[in-house]
Amino acid sequence: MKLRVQLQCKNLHEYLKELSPDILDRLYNHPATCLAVYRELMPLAKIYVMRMLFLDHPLPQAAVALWVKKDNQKDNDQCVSVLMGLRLWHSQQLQGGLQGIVLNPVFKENLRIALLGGGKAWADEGSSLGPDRHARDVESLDRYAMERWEVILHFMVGSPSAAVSQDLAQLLIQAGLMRSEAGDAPCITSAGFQFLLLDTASQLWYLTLQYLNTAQSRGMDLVEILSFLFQLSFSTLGRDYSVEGMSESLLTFLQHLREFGLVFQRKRKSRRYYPTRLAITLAAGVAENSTSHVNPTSSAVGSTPGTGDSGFIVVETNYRLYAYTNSELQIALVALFSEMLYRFPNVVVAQITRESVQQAITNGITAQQIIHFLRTRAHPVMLKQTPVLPPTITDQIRLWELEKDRLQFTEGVLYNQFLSQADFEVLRDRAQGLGVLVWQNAPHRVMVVTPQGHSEVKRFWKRQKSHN
Amino acid sequence: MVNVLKGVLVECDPAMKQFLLYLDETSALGKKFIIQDLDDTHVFILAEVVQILQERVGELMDQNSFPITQK
Amino acid sequence: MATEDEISLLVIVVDVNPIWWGRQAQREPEFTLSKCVDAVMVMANSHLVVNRTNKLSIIASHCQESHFLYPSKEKKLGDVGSDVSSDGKYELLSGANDCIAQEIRSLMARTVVKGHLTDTLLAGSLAKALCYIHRVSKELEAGQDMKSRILVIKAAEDSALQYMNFMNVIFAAQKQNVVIDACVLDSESGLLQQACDITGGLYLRIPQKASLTQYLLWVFLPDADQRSQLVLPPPVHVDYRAACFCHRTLIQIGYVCSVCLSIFCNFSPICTTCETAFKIPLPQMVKTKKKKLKAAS
Amino acid sequence: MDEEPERAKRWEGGYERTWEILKEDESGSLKATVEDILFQAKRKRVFESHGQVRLGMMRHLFVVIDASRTMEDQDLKPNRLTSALKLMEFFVDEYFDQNPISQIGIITTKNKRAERLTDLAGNPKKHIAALRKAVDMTCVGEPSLYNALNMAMQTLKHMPGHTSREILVIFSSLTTCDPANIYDLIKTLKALQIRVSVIGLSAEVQVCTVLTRETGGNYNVILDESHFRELLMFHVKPPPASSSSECSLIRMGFPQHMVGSLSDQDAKPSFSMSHLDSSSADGCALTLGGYFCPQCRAKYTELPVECKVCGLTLVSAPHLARSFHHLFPLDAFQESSLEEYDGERFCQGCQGELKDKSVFTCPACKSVFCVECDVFIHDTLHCCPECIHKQDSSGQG
Repeated sequence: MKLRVQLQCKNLHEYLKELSPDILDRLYNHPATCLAVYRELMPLAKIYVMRMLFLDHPLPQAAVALWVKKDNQKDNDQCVSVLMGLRLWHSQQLQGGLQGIVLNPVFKENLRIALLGGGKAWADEGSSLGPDRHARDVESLDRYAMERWEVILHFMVGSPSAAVSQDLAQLLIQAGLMRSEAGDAPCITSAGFQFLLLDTASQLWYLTLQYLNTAQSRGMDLVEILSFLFQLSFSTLGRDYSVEGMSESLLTFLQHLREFGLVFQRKRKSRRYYPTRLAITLAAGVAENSTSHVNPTSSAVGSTPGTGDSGFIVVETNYRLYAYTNSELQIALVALFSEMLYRFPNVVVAQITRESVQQAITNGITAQQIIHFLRTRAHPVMLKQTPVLPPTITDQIRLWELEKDRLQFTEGVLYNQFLSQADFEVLRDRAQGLGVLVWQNAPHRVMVVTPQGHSEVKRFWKRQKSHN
Repeated sequence: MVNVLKGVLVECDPAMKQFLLYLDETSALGKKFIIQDLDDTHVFILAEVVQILQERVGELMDQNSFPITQK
Repeated sequence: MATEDEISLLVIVVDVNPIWWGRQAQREPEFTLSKCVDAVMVMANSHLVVNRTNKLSIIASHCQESHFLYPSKEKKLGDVGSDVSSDGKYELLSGANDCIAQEIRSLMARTVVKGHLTDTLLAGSLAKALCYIHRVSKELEAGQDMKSRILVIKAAEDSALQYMNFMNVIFAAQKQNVVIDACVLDSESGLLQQACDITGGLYLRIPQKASLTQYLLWVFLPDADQRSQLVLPPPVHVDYRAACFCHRTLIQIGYVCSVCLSIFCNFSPICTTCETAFKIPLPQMVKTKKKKLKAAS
Repeated sequence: MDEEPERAKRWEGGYERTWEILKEDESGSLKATVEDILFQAKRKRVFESHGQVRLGMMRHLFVVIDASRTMEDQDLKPNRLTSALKLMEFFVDEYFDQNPISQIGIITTKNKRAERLTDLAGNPKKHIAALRKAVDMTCVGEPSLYNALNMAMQTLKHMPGHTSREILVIFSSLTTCDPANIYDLIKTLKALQIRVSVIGLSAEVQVCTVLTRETGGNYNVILDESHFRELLMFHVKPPPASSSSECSLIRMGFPQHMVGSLSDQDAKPSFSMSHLDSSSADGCALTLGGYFCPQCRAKYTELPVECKVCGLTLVSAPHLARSFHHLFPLDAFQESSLEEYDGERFCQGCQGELKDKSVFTCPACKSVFCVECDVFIHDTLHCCPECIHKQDSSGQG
């Protein structure tokens, strides 16, 4: 009877772990995937991989365990289980019966290629097409990506001007972010509200995961599109790439990415495309590419990519919120959990009140999400102080949420008036064994089981009674 | 003989439980709804009152809170 | 989707002393400068792929100048024109590698070795590295953190002439919380030992030059956080004895000028550095010592 | 206030119209002036270094901290005492960073008495621990300048002649309660060549003005916390040595650090001499390695230290090297405007593009630097990155 649905967003690692070994092995056939997987590993595991990258022989497991200090053996175990889980490490029997470890040979080969070169090129470069007459600079790409992404968000909040393709609308519904009554235009769900408050990188990743989940049903090859996605995420901003040699399903995928704002393609039939910042941040969730220190245009380090506003919210201890933005969408988002007071051309003033926060909580948004929203979009002035948000505000928002939580309801069936302690214990242990026991109190001989478990427990009790 | 009753288990803090007992005693929801008082933090209640009970608790909270901000 | 706010900047200083590498090529033809640069590039690439926010700079330390191989000031990486990846290498890396190769080629071609200038100007390269780190840290946005370290790949001998500048650089690094690591190819370097000890870095003289790549990846790739977890080579024994200014010999007990702190191995009536005449002969000084002791007790 | 006590008081001068600095440009924007002010602020931090003056490199400094009732005033946040102690911690760190072979001692004065917080010693950790503990101290009564100065003097007068003897008073009260004529004490201090400087937290006091003028120290009154910090930092740099101070060669030991390993048969664990008198139990650990006095083989875990057995001062070479930059200061770079400069538009230090309106040229090697690097080179690095390259060729060529 929990009233809320928590939006679950898996990270890359969790996602990969659920894939079948067969798909995993095929994935590692592409250098870009290997690089992306490597980058998402925990720091210690990265070292492990690097140390084994240029070894041709298996290492005894015991030797690997000696790499870390005694106090950190737990980290070592964790690393080993992660690397094994992702099939990056294979166990191998050594001569003399020792358990040995070897790096997945396909992965090793491709990571080496990514690092040192060799192999064949990832994709045809745009240069084979000659220079683009309609070349795009980084700024216009950023603007484009932002516009595209906002259209999707606008569509979700139901702005009349925003229209998306059938495929995308379908995806949003499948993702549980929107709900469509027969014939009606889709409307947003509580999960959708939570989605809106995420930062752009997380939104994008969430939607991509949903897309991947449904990809096979669309007749797409998961490995193919995943590889392409990772390849995109390692491309250079502001450079054009050619669609030469892409399969039919990949071209469809490219059109979807175009709608997401991940790539820019001037015309549907255009032979070249430009990845945008959204695509590049996809696998990383971090805004910056490492060429930035020579590239003055991409100075928006750490800002939410694609939204254009590097951070625009100022929250004061008196619960006032100033949002320096003129984006309707952002204002709508702020209004989800606050009360609008004034509007000016470039700033809105709002008040965070108990009513407004509780309204948001009834809509399915959690206090944590509101706080996260405020923190990720905090104005640079706010970022200079620690903590970024005034503690009074964050505490109060959490307290308001807890207020709603003072009663916890669990549907159940109550068993009482047992004749003997022994009877009670037999039944209780049985319920516990079945995993349906909700609550029990031995001195009073009372217990509660779930409605689902009730019939099973009842049957057991009948049998028990007839035995005696 | 074992007695079996369907309903909803409520877990709450002791203060909140007193409020539930009060509502029950005064029949504020139109009838008695507590099936069994289990312990300090648990009561077992009728399933049909859950919705209205939540509203009442919300009202109580509204009464207890005061605007911390002025506009 | 872990967002690592902390940026990690690695500055690699490579000793490209032409004299030393020339001799080395004759000694061991299988380990030449280009092999070394290859190893450095593998290290650099590995550092760049570990995290998206990682930054890199490479400085070549020559005997006439210190040259930034990457990022190059002439060419901005934003407008990569023709040199695109022709194989399976990550684009960013191939761009960086091309840049490094091009710069080092032009550096080695440009400089003409004059007979008497054979010392690598390591202190100068480190000073530039610190300036660079200082600038990058100033350019950070609010709420961002940066950890920086310098990795020195040292080939030629220490130069005693650089002692003072070298010490200044070490103390500046310590103040800026910059870790100095040293990977020494040839003879032990007392200066770098001190640098690593003072800044908390790793000092390693590698026994086999041919496996430079592996040493770099095993020992020097992990950053400070991970080093606390790993078993790494033990700290070296650092020689903190002073060299006297008159004969440059290492001494255990010496005489220090109270005005300019010059160190002498023997008592002399006049300081050769600051030309101060010392009035007090030795016996009297012992007396003041005793007094001092009394006061302290 | 240092050299000209007769100077007009601030309120006697004309009213400073601070807002007149701000000037609008054609479009009515203040951006240009604001940028100018920011630029000036960056630049200001470069201290003018005093060329080849003899400095008192071995300093013995007593800091007297007022702990009278006035220290509870809250004009510095949270109050004067906490603020002062916090800045002192920072000062001690900086002091030992810049004066590695010097010593410091701390005295507090309250309730008409002077109390010794720490003895003259060269280990920053002990002082900082004492300062941290002193935060809980209650501030009561009046201070006694006389008692505090006298206590410091009793120790300082035994210090060898080649060292610089200094007292720094952080004085919050406007009064002092003295048992005898303080002007006699000032004469004695002057005779002993003890330099007394005062940082006032309230207002200028005549007795301090005389005290500092007679003994050759500085007297400043703080404006706010950042000014307080600036004034304190001024005392981090070694002062010029007085012309009559003695010079001598000091015998010093440079012990080697021995790392004993358990496999080594000769290595025996031993106590460190410096821990023998410390009452704290945790300090008395048996260790294998350490620094051994080259004269008497007594062991110490930390440097610098004065050997408890034979009295030899033990230091390590880097300790001495840390002070070198005071002795061989880097010349100030010449400022010129960017327009006049025609060369590569890159800073020789950080390789960044020269964007600010001024560039800085090293007088020795004619290399150009940006403001940031100029400040960094003079404040932290203490040597010109390009000169290192050129110096070598000119020295030998």
